[in-house]
Amino acid sequence: MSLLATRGLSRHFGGLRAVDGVDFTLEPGEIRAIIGPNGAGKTTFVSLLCGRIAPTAGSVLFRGRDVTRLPAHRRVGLGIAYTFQITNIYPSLTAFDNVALAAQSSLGRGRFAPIHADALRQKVGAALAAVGLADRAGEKAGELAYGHQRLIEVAMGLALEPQVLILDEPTQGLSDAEITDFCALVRRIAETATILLIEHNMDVVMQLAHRITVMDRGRILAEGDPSAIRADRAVQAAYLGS
Amino acid sequence: MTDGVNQARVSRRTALKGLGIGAAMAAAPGFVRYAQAQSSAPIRLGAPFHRTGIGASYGRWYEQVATACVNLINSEGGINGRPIELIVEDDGTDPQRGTEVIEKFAAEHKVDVVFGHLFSHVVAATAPRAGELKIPYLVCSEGHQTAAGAFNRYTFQPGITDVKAQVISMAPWISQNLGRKVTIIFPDYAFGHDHRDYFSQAIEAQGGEVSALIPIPPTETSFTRYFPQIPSDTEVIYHVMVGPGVLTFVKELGEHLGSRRPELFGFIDSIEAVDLASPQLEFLEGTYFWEGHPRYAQPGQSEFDRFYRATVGVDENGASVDDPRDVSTYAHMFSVWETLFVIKQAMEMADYQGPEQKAAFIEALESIESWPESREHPQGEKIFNAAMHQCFGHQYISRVEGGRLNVVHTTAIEDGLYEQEGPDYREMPL
Amino acid sequence: MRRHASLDFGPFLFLATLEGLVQAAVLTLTALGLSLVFGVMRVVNVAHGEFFMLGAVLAWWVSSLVAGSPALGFLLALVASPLVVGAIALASERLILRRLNYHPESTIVATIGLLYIIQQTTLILYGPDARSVEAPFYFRVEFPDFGYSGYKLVVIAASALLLLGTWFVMRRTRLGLVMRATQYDSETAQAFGIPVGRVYAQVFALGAMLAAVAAVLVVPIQQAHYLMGLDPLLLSFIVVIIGGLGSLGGTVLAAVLIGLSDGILSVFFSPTLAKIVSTLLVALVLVFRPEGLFGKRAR
Amino acid sequence: MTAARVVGLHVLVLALLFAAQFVVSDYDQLTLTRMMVLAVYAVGYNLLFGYAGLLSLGHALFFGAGLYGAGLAAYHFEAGVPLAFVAGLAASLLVSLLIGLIALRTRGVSFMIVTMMFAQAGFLALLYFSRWTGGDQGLPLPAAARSFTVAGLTIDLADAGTRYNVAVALLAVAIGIGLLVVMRPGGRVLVAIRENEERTRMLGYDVFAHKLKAFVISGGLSGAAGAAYGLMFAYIGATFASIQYSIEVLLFTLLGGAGTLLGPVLGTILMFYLIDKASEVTSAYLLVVGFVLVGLILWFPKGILGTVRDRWARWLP
Repeated sequence: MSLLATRGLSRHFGGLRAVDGVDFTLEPGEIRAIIGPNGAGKTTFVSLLCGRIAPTAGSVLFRGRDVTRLPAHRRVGLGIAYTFQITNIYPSLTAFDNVALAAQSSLGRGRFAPIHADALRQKVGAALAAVGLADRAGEKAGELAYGHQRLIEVAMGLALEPQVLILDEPTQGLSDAEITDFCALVRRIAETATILLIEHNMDVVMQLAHRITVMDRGRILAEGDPSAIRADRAVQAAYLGS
Repeated sequence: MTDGVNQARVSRRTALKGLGIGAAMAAAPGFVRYAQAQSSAPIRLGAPFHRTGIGASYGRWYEQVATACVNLINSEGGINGRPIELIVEDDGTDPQRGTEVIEKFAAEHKVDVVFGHLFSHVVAATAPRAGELKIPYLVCSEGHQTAAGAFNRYTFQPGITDVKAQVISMAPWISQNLGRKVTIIFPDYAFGHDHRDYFSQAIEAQGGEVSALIPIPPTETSFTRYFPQIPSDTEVIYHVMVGPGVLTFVKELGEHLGSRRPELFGFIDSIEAVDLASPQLEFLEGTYFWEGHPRYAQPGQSEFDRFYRATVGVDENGASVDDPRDVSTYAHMFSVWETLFVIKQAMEMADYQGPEQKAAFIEALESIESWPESREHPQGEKIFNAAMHQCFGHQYISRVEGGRLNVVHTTAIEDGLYEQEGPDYREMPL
Repeated sequence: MRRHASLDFGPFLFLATLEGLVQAAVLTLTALGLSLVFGVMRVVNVAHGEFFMLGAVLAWWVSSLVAGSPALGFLLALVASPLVVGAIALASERLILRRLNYHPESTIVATIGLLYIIQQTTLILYGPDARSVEAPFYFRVEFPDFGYSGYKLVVIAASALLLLGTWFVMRRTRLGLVMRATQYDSETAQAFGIPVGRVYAQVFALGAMLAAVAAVLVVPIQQAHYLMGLDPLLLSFIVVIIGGLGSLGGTVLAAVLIGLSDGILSVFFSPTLAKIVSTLLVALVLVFRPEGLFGKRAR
Repeated sequence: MTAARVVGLHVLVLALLFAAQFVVSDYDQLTLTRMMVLAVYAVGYNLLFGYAGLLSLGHALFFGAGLYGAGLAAYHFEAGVPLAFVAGLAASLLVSLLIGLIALRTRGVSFMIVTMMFAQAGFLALLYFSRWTGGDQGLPLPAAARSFTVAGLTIDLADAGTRYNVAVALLAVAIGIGLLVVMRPGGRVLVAIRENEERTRMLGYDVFAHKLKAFVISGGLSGAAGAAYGLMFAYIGATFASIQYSIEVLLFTLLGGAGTLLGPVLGTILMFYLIDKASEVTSAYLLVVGFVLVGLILWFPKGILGTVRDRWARWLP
């Protein structure tokens, strides 16, 4: 059974078909990249997956269960985590509190008992360590360097212990050195979670992705492994032409 | 009357105070003030006046009368050789503030007596607190609740007759001279409800009939919308209105009715503090008003009324001597003057020296049976029903003639007497 | 004791309609001021009712300075009172709102403060009494079943004229164009060289002046009193929200509707009940149809 | 250890308030009693405004619901003090649940206006149903409604000393509830909603449910304050449900520091004192309210304890 699938998923804004009848499947354990020109509907598509916006038509299935009507926070609870395209953290809270918010969300999942403070600290520590920010726990997130803020965001994604982690343009604004570290980080995360990645940087895509989905004008144009996509004429046309 | 009982009470209270606070506190400023109060300090009267809110026009004049009266009493030697200190607080004509202010009088100013509340909804909220705090509370209000026995041993209404007595004594005249089918327009709170209930009863007792009851919120500013409820077969419109909108009220009433109006009988409250010469009030010519105390000096004015007007600064048209357009609340404010003299009289009877003699003061007040028309009681003679803590006096019915109010009928005190409804206050513990 | 009305249903409804129209006329002007300020500046001015009150109190003051014919004093008040109110509004905009950068929630709190400052200062300077201003002229219109103030009918006409004037300013003058441009998109307007800061100040003053004009018209009917600003504030809120925030056309439509229905409901039922119904209506409109009953969905 | 320091500080403040009754004058004792009950109201208000970031302009409705719930139970049904208090609390919880379900669909300016309008409708309803509520006049509660017996101990709320200690106890409970809400993980979620609602939703939190919970706890504390106020001072009146009471609690909170647990307590004491002193000088004492509101918003938006926390004591809850 596929992990995440859509059937005829559509979202229209007025006359604009941002996502137009997409059938999509994501298998457990893979790193999937979604690429496509600006305005192809990538962000709208993943927003439909995680429930930030409601579809005009079609359905979303998670582990075979129809989650189309489920609100976003319930889908996060099931294990669909989303990190925002633009850095979206709590600047006035400490790095610790930022990650703790994610950690207590996953710790509290499906339980009514109070969360144990030690368990929480341990989990936050682990997530911060994973992104290399263990020594910054007490600093205000808004006062950290931009690259570190993006890492906080990833740490929050990690602490959610997702089954699918959706990363929306995670390398945007990072330096080359930071991108290299970042790729290593994503591979480590992929050991425990499936990853769905929107990315413009083709080097990153080719390096990380097991499979690539190409979107254009709200539809899936092509899908395949990196070498196949590199060779696909339609993809080249979409990127170069019109 | 510095008898043994009172002295015992003093020492017991002082001892308790000492125990409660501890020796270390004896030097604190509050304690020193308390100690001084035993000898020469002034008698402190708390005056919660309606400086703001819907009763503001009354409050201003109540304060002016109180100040003039206290100055007079002080210039003549005060009470028991001690001067009166008047402590005024604004209650905003708000029942809630009323309850807070009386607590402030008790706890901070430590006054001997509180007096001067007018609006009955404020009185209704405050009187129970006065009883609980054991502060003598003398209201200058016409509410019926005191006489009805709704309050306590500490609450008195010795300066002005209550609404029930007023309307009982006037209803026969109204039914005989104006008509029997009456529409009552009244403010929708306790004071108005007294009018509604007791005038309805009184007019029905005269064989009359109430054709409609029209309640109006006391904060209302626009009235035309209420007037279509006046039935066309109404013979008399009985109106009583209060609040900042009274001038608008009478103007719009005139607009609505025009010249083919039924008879109008109003409580002066509807135009209290309003100049009868205001534009659009011409239609009031030939209508009738109740007055607690005639605003315009009448032929045969008593020397007491003349002295009272001069002392509080009001001319023979009931307006301020400084500004003829500033019309006083003449029909009500005598109650402040008379209440102050009642306080003085009862304190002198009790040889009152301080708050520990509250009981003696109250018992002295309850021993009074009547007051003659005098400098202290310029509105006229009164009898005092001690069981009801309520005084009863004459009422005046005046007709608007040539832009002034001329008294056409004066009721007898007996016209307004009624059976006691509630408990005898004198039997309540002190 | 059954309550039965004196008037037949027809005249009764006619009187209620007249009362409703007077209320609607005054309300339209007042609410238009609030709506204009919200539309252009995105600021909810809680002190709007106090500008109304100031207009009335100043009208009393100005007319009491003029001896002789009441019409003269009234006309002077009609000119002077809005100007003074406008100047006070301008000063508050410069001293308070601009410093807050028009932050929506902060400006609400600040204008609540302004409300108390204006109201309580008036209490100190003017006192707690209600005072009347003589109408410029007075005649009584005798209908078959009841009489009515001729001045009130004139208020309806005067408001309609002033409304036309405002429409003309908004549609046919450069000032109106600039305002509409700023309302549509303040950033673009700025890019086109429109001095947005100055436009805001003007709009704020103009909004206050509309309330003041309404108050001058009303003060011969009601009396000037330092607490009289609260009712027009609430009613204007109701009108502006039901009409659609910032939509001038919707505001006028809603003012007529609310004025009439409030007037009529007040005559047939109780004024308090009418107010309860309209405040609840507003809350529900804001929750379930935030663009107002007559507005379009936001861009 | 931060938690110990925090708890210690709050216990110290409460101990000082308890001790104050042995040194202050009668009048200050009375005033402090009022202040503490109103501080409970402000603590409740602050849970919603300071922590969850929801600025309500209609909290007088919940204070009023508690006041009338308790007062009407005592007046019409002769309920004893404990039962009347529970009735007031239940009324405010119910009203805040209903209003919360509707009003929380809006945010920002709309939320402010919606809460204000509901409160205004409630205030007008109190006037309209004057047969039950006493309307403008309100209702004085009978003395019998203010004395009760617990475990053989008679507690008479008419007694100034007793009343004071009941107020201290109530404030202690309110601060305790505040600490529980704020210091536990749930408090962090409220702050997260205030700082970034969308992000919080995408961390898996049911934002609406958390807001509603804060709204109801806040309304309940406000109602508890209202119920206590009515029973302690033996009077219920529509003034308590008027818009001025919604604004004063905002002012208390802003002055002391929104989003700090002790801020509203400090703000209530200072502002109440200021208003009381101003009222001795002028009838226009609400002028103070106006100037303080504008001044705070312009120059001091974080209030006293908010500024203290930023500069010196980051551990303040």
